[in-house]
Amino acid sequence: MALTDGDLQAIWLTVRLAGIVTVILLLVGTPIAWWLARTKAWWKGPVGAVVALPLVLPPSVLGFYLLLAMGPDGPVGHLTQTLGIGLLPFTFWGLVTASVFYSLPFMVQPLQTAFEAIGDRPLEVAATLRASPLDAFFTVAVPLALPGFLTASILTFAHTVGEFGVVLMIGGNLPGETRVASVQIYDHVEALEYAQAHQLAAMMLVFSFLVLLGLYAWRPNPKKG
Amino acid sequence: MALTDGDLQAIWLTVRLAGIVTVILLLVGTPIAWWLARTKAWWKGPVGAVVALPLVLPPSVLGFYLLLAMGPDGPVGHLTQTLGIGLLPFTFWGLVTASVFYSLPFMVQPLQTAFEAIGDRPLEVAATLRASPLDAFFTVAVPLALPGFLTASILTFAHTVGEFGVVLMIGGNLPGETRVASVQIYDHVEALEYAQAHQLAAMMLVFSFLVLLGLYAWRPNPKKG
Amino acid sequence: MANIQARFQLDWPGFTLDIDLALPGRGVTALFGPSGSGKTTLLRCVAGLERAPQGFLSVNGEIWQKDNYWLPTHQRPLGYVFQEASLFPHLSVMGNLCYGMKRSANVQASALDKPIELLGIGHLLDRKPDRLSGGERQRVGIARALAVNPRILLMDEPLAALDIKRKQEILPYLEHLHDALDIPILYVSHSPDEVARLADHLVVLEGGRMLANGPLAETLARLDLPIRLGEDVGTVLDAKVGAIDSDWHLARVDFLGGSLWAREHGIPIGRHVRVRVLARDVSLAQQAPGQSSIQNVLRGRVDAIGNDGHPGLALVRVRVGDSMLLARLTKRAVAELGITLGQELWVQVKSVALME
Amino acid sequence: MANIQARFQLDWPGFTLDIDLALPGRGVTALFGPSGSGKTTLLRCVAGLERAPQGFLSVNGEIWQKDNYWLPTHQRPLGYVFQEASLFPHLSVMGNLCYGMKRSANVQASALDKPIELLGIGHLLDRKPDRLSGGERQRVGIARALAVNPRILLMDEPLAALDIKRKQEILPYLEHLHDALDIPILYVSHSPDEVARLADHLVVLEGGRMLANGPLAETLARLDLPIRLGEDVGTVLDAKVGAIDSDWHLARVDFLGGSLWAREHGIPIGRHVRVRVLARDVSLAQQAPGQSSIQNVLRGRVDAIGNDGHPGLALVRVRVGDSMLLARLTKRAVAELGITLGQELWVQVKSVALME
Amino acid sequence: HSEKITVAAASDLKFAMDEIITAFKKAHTGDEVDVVFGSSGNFHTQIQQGAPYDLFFSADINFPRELVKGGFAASEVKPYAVGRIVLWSASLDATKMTLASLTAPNITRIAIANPKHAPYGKRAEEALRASGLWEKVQAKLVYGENIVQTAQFVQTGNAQVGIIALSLAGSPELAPKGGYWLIPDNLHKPLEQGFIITKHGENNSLAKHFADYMDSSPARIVMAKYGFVLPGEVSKK
Ligand SMILES: Nc1ncnc2c1ncn2[C@@H]1O[C@H](COP(=O)(O)OP(=O)(O)OP(=O)(O)O)[C@@H](O)[C@H]1O
Ligand SMILES: Nc1ncnc2c1ncn2[C@@H]1O[C@H](COP(=O)(O)OP(=O)(O)OP(=O)(O)O)[C@@H](O)[C@H]1O
Ligand SMILES: [Mg+2]
Ligand SMILES: [Mg+2]
Repeated sequence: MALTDGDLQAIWLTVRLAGIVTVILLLVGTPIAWWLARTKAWWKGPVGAVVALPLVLPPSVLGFYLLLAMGPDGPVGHLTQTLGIGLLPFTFWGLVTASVFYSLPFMVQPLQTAFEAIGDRPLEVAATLRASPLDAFFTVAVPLALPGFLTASILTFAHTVGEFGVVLMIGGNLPGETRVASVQIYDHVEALEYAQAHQLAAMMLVFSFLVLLGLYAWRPNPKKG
Repeated sequence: MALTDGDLQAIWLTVRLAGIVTVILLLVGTPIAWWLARTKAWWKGPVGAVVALPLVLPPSVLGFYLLLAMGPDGPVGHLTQTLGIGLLPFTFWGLVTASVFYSLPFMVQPLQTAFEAIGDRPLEVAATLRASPLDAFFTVAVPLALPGFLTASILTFAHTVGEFGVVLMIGGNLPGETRVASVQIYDHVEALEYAQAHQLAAMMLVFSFLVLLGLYAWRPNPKKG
Repeated sequence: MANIQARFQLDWPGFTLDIDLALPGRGVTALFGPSGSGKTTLLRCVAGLERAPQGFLSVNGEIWQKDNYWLPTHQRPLGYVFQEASLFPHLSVMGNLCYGMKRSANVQASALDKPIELLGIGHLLDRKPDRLSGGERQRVGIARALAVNPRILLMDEPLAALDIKRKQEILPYLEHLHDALDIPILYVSHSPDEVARLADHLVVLEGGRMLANGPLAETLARLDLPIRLGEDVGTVLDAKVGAIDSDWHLARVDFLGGSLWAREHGIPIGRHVRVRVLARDVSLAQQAPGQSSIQNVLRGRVDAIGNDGHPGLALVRVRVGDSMLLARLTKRAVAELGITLGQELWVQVKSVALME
Repeated sequence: MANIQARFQLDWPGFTLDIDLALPGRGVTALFGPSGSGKTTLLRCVAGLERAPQGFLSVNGEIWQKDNYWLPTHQRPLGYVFQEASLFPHLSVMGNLCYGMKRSANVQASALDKPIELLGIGHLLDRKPDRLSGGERQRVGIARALAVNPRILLMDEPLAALDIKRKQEILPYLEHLHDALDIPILYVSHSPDEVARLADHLVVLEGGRMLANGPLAETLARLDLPIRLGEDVGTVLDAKVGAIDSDWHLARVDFLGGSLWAREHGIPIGRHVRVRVLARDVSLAQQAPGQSSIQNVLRGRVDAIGNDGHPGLALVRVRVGDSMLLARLTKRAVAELGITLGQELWVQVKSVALME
Repeated sequence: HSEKITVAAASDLKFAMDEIITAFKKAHTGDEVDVVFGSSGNFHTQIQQGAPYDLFFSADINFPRELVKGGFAASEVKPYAVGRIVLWSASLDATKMTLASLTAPNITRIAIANPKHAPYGKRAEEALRASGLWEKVQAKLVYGENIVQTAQFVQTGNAQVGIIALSLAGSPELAPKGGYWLIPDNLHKPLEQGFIITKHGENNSLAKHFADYMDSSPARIVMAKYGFVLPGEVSKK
């Protein structure tokens, strides 16, 4: 199987994008999910619903709105320009931003469920053992929710790998910068280069299969031992 | 807000599609998730990985492969023709089939995690109370995994609503038959009919927000009472 | 033959169960043994929750496990009270109670009335388990297991979290149950009191093996095992209610060898009862005792003298007629009284417990 | 003042907690009461796991709750043994034990050695909790709570799932602990034995309210409460080891009013001890008893006569010197002996338990 | 009796086709004409798999040619227009620009359609190469999935200029938003567009009528109005 340089570049970009998005979402989504799982505030409902909303818009339409928002006249664009970051569209970090936004529900929803399943008792026990809430969160809630983290990360990672509607819109298909593998495959198909599309797709599938298989083999059950 | 007939038709089609897909996936995904959560077979890992695979392909590429498979020369196409169903592409049921395939991981993954979190004890108790495994599944495992079912259904439903790459490819954008709201919005945006796109998108968002809000408000905690 | 045959071998890292047991097919068998000795594991094997390869189990003629045959748990007509109450968290108390009942043959809804009343859970029926106290959960767990009309009851420390008063209400019910239903009960307990009161048969486990297995009275009178019962070592006599003194609320029970006065519980004259005599309640004297608050005085002959758990203490077995009593004395008393095998003595029994 | 002040009110559907308590700032306070009486809830309020609005709590001078002030649980220097062991399922036994220890000031790793040995969990350190037996889990829970160097210990039926032998190993350790550490222990137990043995102070709860609250000896001698202790009603005497008979492994303990012989436990002469005398072990006689295996005979005066749980039984309180003993007799014996208030009698004590 | 056709048309035909169909329907009351816009490549794949389109208007004449070769067509390929590309901007005055202006430093992003598969993108690349600008501006290029997305990059201001279809730049939606400069057609190969009647439309007389109507003067006027050069005509400079 001979992949072109472009293919390899695209794969590398994809792995980097999905990895970074997953890490960022772990950081961003976890507190949101934790809050949703434990709060009794009335606005828990609205917040939970808003988090899931990006899902219902078609990706390229969402991409269009993000393009508007992040463009020179959009609010995000104003912000990034004021901060001296410049404009995000057509950059790798623009892709990251858009994907984070778009994949948020895939991280938050499974985590929320996992956190809810823990119940109060382990955290109470931790408190009687001198663990501050933050400490207990990291040493008790997170390990107990590990299968939830795995599910959330798989969904987020895979979804970011596969997504291309938003990516095309925000990324502008720049080789080495925003042309990720999904876009590359799409381009191959559009250009009727089926052999190359098949090859790259097969390669992605095999690679993803191995990664997923590894995750499954290792799939933790924190309660068994 | 004045939606065109086409918009209304598209919305109705979307709700129908997402609803049917969610129901089918509840039926199909639940046993898979249950099996994955409880089996100790070595091929649990490979199966689990395969279930998650559709995620990593870009939707329109996946759609392309599905189109080939379900077309007159594809294996699925051969099958459906032999069964006298005819060909699936460019029909509503073709859309359903493709979406089921594509959204499978969103159903299976959260369910698997939820089932795993139940542990053995409740099922052991059920067995000592004369419940057959099937009975225990419905009367113990399912109620205890209810938050997982909710998460899975939300992700599946919303994802089916938002998806259009696969839908466009398999469905062919036929009004009243396969032109769902996501495609309709996409068309509006492509036609630079922004006002209409905004309107339909806003409408979808509001509608989805209300549905999600309702789900959240009702969000069950089977263990509290 | 109506009995229970069980043969299980399990090998876990750090623990091996190796049991070959024959138990009577009715009555209460107490499983006694230190923490980690395999009591729960044994019950789980019987229930089919743990699968001991090549094990064998037959219950009153029905084979539940043999070679590769394996009757799944839900087809075994048993009731199981788990060590931790293990209520269904998604069901109310009532939902928990009805769960097994609805799935059992020949059970009317009214079958719940008695357990609910007796276990004092009537006011909790609508609650979810997370709003119950520890003891309340345990009581619901007991009622739930009783409601399935089981043909064998497996109870893993069912009364551990309950207060004495409640225990004293439940114990007679369990006693009654086993008389009325005529089913075997395997009963794990750390309480010698409960064991002595309920059990007909005693199995002592340690480290996954059987130390002793036999009828209660016989096993309790064995001098080589007493330490395990601690303060509550004693014997059980089979007796009959001979007279009732209703003024003083006392009942005279007659056994092979004499009579004793015990607190009366409304048991009619002529009824067979069991009388539990703790070694600590028995004292021995050379001369006939003078008037004292100890009203039960018997004549007996020293049958055996053994050590008790403490080096200062001795257990003396005294034969009274055909029955055996144990007395716990200090060794100094044994010496001062010059107690020797075969000697005739006065036996004073301060208090006896009467069980139906 | 070094003590515990607690005032909690909670209103739940079906249950109201209404407690206003002052407890000594050291020693063991037993919480006693039927299932569902609010014992666990009270402990949870003290630990800060349940928030009683407008409650008040001060522990040895430090205020933990007052008006709107609220010290979070993790800042309260307490050790908590939960009613269900509640081990962290994701950590090994060792991980569970170390969890609190690592987060506590002034604790060396060696602090675990003693509890691990005593609780017999040394061979389990690498196991995950799902592979432990019920009693093993409970023991790990106890060790875990002890390892945090607490300034107050809250123990919710810590020994309920343990066998007698194990209990008898752990109890002296807990006794020692409370002597050595000088911290208050709130101890929920259904076992009068444990209560009598460990407690200095007794709180009796029922339906969320306090029925009694006072020093152990005093509260145990109250004739209006005895039924709650069932068979194990008795009194506790403060005494001193006066002599040791090492041939017979007996110790003479002297108290205000006389001496008693008890089994010896290696407690040196001159040491203060507590002596528990159960009402069931005490008999009364008009004439000086002849030679019998009962070696403890005292002279006392009838102080009060009350009812016991059973209509055929009476509790007689006898003053021996400055101390009180309870004797359980049948009412018939009371009548036959003609026991009246103020009467002088011989008091025979068959056995006493000595506690350090 | 009434008939129904479904027309699959390349996105760049959106405005012209809507108007043509409206006119066509007036002449054929009672008949139904559905139109689906999308990517020519997708339609090409879908028709091979039996999509129920009766006519296929491609932005790139190669797609219908291949379909004819593969036996998926019921007619010859009929060229219906030649597309033109323009330099378009929403933020600058593109009417005063030429391709050479693209090197100006204030232009940091130039949007073109993906030359790999979008016909307008290919022509844009050719034009840039022919002007010797390709190497100089390549670093500034961003690629739209299709010509509409390319226009959107410009419209939202994320790219200062773009090379898009004349038909789009002159559309009622975009015309008010900015000006354009027509790129001379000698800089690139002609962007030939053609349509076919598919096998699906073989026996549909309405499809034939519609195909014929495309040659009628009302249709040609509309096409010309939207900036398409018609077959057989010379482009206005
Ligand atoms: N979350 C709750 N909501 C409402 N009622 C509750 C809740 N938790 C406990 N209760 C009730 O409060 C009462 C006291 O419970 P608590 O757990 O304090 O009892 P307890 O004295 O510890 O009993 P046990 O000996 O059975 O453990 C019980 O009647 C119980 O049903
Ligand atoms: N899943 C398991 N894997 C390995 N060892 C186990 C497992 N479950 C229990 N054990 C061990 O088997 C032994 C017997 O456990 P079991 O639960 O039968 O004890 P038990 O007699 O019921 O004790 P307790 O009175 O404490 O409940 C214990 O030493 C325990 O550590
Ligand atoms: Mg056990
Ligand atoms: Mg409690």
